Amino acid sequence: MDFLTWGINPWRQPVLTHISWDLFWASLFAGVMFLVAHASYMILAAHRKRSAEETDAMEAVYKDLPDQIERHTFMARIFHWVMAAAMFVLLLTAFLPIGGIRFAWVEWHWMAGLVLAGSIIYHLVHATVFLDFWSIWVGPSDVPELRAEVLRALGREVPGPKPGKYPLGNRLYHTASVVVALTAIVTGILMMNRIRTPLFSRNPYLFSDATWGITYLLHGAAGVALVGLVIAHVYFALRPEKWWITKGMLLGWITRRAYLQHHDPERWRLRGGKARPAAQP
Amino acid sequence: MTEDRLKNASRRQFIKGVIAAGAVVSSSAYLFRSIPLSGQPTAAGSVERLMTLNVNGQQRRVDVMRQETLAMTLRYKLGLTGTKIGCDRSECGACTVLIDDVPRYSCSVLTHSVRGRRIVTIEGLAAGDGTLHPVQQAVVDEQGFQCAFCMPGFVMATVGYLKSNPSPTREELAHAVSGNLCRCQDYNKILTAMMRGAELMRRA
Amino acid sequence: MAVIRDVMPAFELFQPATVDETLGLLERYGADAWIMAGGLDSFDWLKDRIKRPAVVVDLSQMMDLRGVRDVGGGLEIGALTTLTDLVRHPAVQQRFGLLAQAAELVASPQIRHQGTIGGNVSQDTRCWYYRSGWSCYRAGGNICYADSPTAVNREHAILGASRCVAVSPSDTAPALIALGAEFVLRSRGGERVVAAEDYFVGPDINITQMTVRRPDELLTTIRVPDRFAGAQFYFEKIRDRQVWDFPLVNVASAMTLSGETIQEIRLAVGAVAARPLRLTAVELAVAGKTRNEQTAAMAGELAVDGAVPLRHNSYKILLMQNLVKRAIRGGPMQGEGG
Amino acid sequence: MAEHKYIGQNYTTPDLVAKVTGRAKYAEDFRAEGMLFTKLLLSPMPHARVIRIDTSAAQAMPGVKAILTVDDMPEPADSVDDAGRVIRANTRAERALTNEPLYEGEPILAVAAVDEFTAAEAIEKIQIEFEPLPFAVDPLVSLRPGGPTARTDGNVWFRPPTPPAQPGQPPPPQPPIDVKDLKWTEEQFAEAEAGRLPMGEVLADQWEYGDLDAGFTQAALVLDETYVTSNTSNQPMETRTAMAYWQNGKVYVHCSTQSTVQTVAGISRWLGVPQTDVVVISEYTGGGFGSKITSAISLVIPALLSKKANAPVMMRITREEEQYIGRARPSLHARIKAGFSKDGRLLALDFFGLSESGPYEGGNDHNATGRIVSLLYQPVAMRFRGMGVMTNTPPRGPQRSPGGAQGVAVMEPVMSIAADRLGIDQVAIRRINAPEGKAPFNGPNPQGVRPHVTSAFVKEALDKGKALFRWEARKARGGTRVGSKAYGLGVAVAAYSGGSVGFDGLFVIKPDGKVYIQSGIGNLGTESVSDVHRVVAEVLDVPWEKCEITWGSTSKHLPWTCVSGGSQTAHAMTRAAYATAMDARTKLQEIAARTLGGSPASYRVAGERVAGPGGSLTLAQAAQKAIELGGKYDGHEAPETVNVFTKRSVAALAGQGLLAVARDVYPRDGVTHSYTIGFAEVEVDVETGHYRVLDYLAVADVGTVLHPRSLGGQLLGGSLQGIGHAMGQKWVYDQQYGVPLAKRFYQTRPATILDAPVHMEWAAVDIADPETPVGVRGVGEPPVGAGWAAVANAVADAVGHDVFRRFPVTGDMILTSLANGRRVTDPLTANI
Repeated sequence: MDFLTWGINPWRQPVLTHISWDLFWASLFAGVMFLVAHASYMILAAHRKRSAEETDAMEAVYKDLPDQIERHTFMARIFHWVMAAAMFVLLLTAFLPIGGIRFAWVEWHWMAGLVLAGSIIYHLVHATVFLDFWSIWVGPSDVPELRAEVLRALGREVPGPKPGKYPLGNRLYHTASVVVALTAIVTGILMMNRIRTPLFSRNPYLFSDATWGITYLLHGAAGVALVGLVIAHVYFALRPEKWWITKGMLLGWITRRAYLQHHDPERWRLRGGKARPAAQP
Repeated sequence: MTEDRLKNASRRQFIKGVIAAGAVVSSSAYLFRSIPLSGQPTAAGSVERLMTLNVNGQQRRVDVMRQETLAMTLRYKLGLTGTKIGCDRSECGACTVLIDDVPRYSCSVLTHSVRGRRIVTIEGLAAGDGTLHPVQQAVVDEQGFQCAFCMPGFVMATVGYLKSNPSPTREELAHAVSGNLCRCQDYNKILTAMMRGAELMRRA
Repeated sequence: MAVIRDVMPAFELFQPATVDETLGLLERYGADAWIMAGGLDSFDWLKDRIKRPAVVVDLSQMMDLRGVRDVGGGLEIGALTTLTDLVRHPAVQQRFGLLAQAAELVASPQIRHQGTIGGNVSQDTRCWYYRSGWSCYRAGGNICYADSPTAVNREHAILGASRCVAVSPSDTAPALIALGAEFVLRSRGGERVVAAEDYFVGPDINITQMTVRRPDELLTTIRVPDRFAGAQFYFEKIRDRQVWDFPLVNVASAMTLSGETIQEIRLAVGAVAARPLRLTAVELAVAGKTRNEQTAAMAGELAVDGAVPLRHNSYKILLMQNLVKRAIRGGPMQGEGG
Repeated sequence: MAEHKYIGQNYTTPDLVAKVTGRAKYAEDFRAEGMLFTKLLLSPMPHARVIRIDTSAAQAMPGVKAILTVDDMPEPADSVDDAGRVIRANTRAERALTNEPLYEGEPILAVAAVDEFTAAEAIEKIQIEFEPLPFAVDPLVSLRPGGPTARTDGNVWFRPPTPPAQPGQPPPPQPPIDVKDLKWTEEQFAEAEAGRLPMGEVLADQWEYGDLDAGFTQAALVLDETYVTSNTSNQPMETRTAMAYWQNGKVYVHCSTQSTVQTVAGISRWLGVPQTDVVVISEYTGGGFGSKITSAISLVIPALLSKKANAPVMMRITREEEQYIGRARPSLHARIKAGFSKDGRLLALDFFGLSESGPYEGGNDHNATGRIVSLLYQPVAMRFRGMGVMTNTPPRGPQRSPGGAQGVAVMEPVMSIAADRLGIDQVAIRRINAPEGKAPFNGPNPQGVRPHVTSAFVKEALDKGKALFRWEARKARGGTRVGSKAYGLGVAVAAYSGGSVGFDGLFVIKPDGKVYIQSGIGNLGTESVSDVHRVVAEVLDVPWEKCEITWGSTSKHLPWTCVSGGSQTAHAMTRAAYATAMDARTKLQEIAARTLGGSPASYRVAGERVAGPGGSLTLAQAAQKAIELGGKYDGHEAPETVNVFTKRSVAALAGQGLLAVARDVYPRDGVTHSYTIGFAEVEVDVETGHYRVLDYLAVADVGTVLHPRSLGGQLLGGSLQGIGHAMGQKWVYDQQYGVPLAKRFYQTRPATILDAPVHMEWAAVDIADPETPVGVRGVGEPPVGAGWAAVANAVADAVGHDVFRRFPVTGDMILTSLANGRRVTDPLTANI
């Protein structure tokens, strides 16, 4: 399998045109294989949840908390779903033609790309100004959680540490998405110089052949990676044990029990909620 | 490379083909003397390299590569250099010959596609005793053409056309030979000569 | 990489005698097989050594797709019928003069003696950037050299461009669209029939192909219905040189009149987009109208609605507008004034 | 010579039957035992340096015999002119192959193999790496501050001044030509925005006469116009294919050349072998139009490969390769400031012209432009400034009326505008300014004297054409419109040099009574190869059927002959033929007098006899006598005056009969020029912009008519070549990559038979030039400008002068200009 597709420029020099579309099939395959593997594992292997007793105990401590705990503001949810819609349009318009389903995809693709870019800019501002910006990022402090999560996933009984507002998997996914989506968006906007849009006057000679080659490579690689990421994301969103998160993204709130069951109230402090009790249970 | 991609290339049959071909490759086969590798296919519609061409009333045995054009075969394997190659791209008409009486660009005809067809080149127009064809005689009478590199093509196009329309107007004849380029741009004189050729043919 | 031209690379050659043999070869070799009919487009690609098919399927020995059959007032044209045979066929001349006119304006006499109707409608674009063998969109790359700030694109598209701005070079295609023709495509799997205008595909949908023909398919027959037999026809082709040249713009129309009222019309233009365009909006707008200068002017304006000129081809908008006007009017502006 | 039997009569040229039966052999039609074939590796970049070549894979292929690179090429060699002066070689001269390609398509190396297929495969196996260098495909871009230059060291050729001669020493040779990087200022370029050619510094090529300022002050009308013509390939039907082999130390070159004899010197210099070891075989040449005057340097490739591979080598040049190496007419960017009196006299002309000269020497057409413009319109005062600017586009060379045609094309529209503005008839304004008699032209020489022509009968030609074209009657239709059709009428005058002097003639009257004429003229289709020898038949009164012409190979003992370029041949070689015929006549008379008694002067040569008081001898008898007499009579002695080349031929032919040999030493007052007037009527379709030429007439002032059919062919063929420049021919370059887009005929657009005028006629004033014994001048060049400008003027008459400032005038220009009410095309952009 070739990873790259080469062409020839007017000076008969080889130019990188894009990644090999074989990689799309590879990514699709990898995504689906992961999904199958994970699902099989979940079915076949025991999965460790926080014990009900533990949660019951916490319920007692945090009984002042409201029944519905706001997890995503309305605007944050709008962002998510707009972004999701844009992402689906982008991926479908990008890869269906490669898969042999031919339609006029280019306008849809770049317009969806602009929607995505716009939504992300909105999200950046919103998250910086209104949300707990750092709550979504991953850092060294997450190592214990990572260790615990892995062990739990392997069916081991592990006490603490529990996630803050966003579970670690969520946050890792976000980080990967940020890297990949920003790559796709930045390269995509550059690539709009190569086609006719109202945004730029078309100029395929804005960069050297090599720069364009890398741009196309990154865009393609990001797109292909997104195929896998989106498959994983959708898969987890639809899994029964994660359904409470998905519901949160739909409704904006989660139950107090879900909050206590899955999160460390210390790491996800609720604004306006009751202060932390004096003693840890 | 092409040969690597050939799914049905059979080396042994290829070797047989070359041996067969070698028997007839004459020293006149200049241009394509070293024969390229290519399989001897067995599928329906496959092509034998050794073929017989009917040129100027003669049956000529000749070994022809698959990608060879008629102009090349005529010029380099049959020694008929009266047919000129001016562009090799159907854009000048210097290579025009008659195939079953129809003027065609021999640079853009695969030799293998005219097996069994009647080919006439400029060398085949005059009678055996050297008497010029009326269209040739007309060129002599009118001093048509200058450098004359395009002449064989013009003459063949005219001869072919006159078979379907022996009494053309000057304008009709201009359209008939419009697939022939003359860079001396001597069209006016050429057309006069060709019109005279039509007249001589009618008289003959 | 060293580049060489004008000596064709080796290929395997098949000369099937029947459609079935051909379809078998196409099924067997798929996209590796290159179909050669008249060869006039093919030889350029092969001699330029840009396209390097492993297998060439030469249709020169196939006799069953040659000739025009008169069927119930309409025509069945074998795809391998030469343009000359088409022009000279009495039924074409008498009832479908539009097609004869278009075919007669193709290239040069020798090319018409050899070029086939199937090849003429299926030929590749002549964009000189694409034909230079560079990796443009149409060649599977990701750039259009013909639409850049410095590109020379006098002959390129004003309509329907999407990344690629190449145009359809066919003269017979607009005529066949105007006549409401249907194209029969056959493969081992069976036969499908597409309307003439649907045989062609734009770069928005398929940027590397000019037609919807699949590699395993063969265009076998073009059916021309009797609907416009003997109707009012108009064909005009504008080109730089009066021989060999491809159209700058061409127009074809078939019209039925009742008195001076346009009853029904089909209208198509070529060389303004990657596919020959049927001007449905114009057809609808002029149907039922009186055929006069006013209708012609309206049609001309409507025809170029949405046209986007490139750096060097704004004249094509004027040319297309005027040719559509002429098609409605039935000819150039007459008489004094202007 | 009032009554002519042969001069001015049609006849069948001796090469015609071979041509029409396909027996005529052009360069590619020759075969040799063991002949190899060549393919070229061409540069993919407009300017680059080869940094690595690996031919090992190619060399390892069976059938590959030799590979040639520039390292195998001799250095450019100095040459010596007729006067014995050394001409120092240009060290940057073209050498057929290169490691620093200066245009896309320039040959880098060549492979000889057993067949073309193998050679082509071998080329593809060669690994080659290039380092791209800055390039320019637009001369003005190259002159902009900071603009790219075509050569690493500059963009204009520059000849350093020759150092003054030391007393008592021979004059030192001219220093070799050099290159300079010339840039104009931003301020100068400000004018370009308005579509006017900036007039920055030019090197060397300028002259001036008369009081220009006074002329402009007096003028009732001053025009300031910019016109740009396009680059056009010569595109002969036969490409510059060549086949070569070596035998006994001599190189035999079968090539395509316009001039048989003078091709030897070029090959000798290019290959570094003595002239006596070069044999040129060129029996038929498929056109050249200036691009094959002494064949083409590319022929050294098969010659050197043949040496390397020790086998004959054929290099078949493809049409695409011809487009690269086949030479082209340089475009002219011209700015013309012209002041006219109110009655139409051109009082002052300030002419500024840039030639786009390609990367090598040979595109400086502008000098001829200045010369021809000054001659045609006889401006009272004129300043000329011009310069060639290099670009990374294929090498330029002469193309039929080099510089002259461009000059006519840019000047004629100015004359038309002036006539319309001043309300003067188009024919009249040209008549008012026409050259007459010994008309002066060009700038003054170092002594302050302007040269003059031998004769000019332009007014007579204008009058004749006006009557034949029914100008007055047609005028009513000019500028009118009927429906979508606009009609226009145009006239244009054109001139070019029409003949050189000082060449040799040679023939032998053998004892069989026939005249065997040695012709060193190239057989390129003009028929001068035999036409000029009609003079021999005329002077000696020998039936033409008794004259046999030998031509086509320098092994056949030919006389020193002019090159066939610049319309020289018909003039130069009729003079030589006349001189030689006179030599034969004298010798016949002397032989008769010696044999039969009496004085030589009392014998007349006529009717295949030399007859006088003592009786008569047949030519056969005289020939036999000549052999008996020996010495000068049968060629055992040659006159001192003839060229060394001729002397060798005389020696080889000596003893076969009466040998006539002579050099043309006839006096000539003035420089010979010829003229053609073109008249055209066009019909423009204003709905499509398309136009066609309905009628065209060329009237020639070319002295005595030598061969009417041939003259007609030259006049109308040349005119149509010019009309092609008006209607469609051009180059197109991608500005980003500097590579050509228009390479095929359907893109470069030479005129087809259906682009030709519907009706074409020709006429000649047929007035003998007074400065040459036969009265004949050349005809090849002037029709080009006449056809070109007559059609352009007719288009302007139909749709307005403002429609175009750039050639060719295509339908899209007309359509957009008419729709916008103003010109839309930018005149100054080159090659698009």
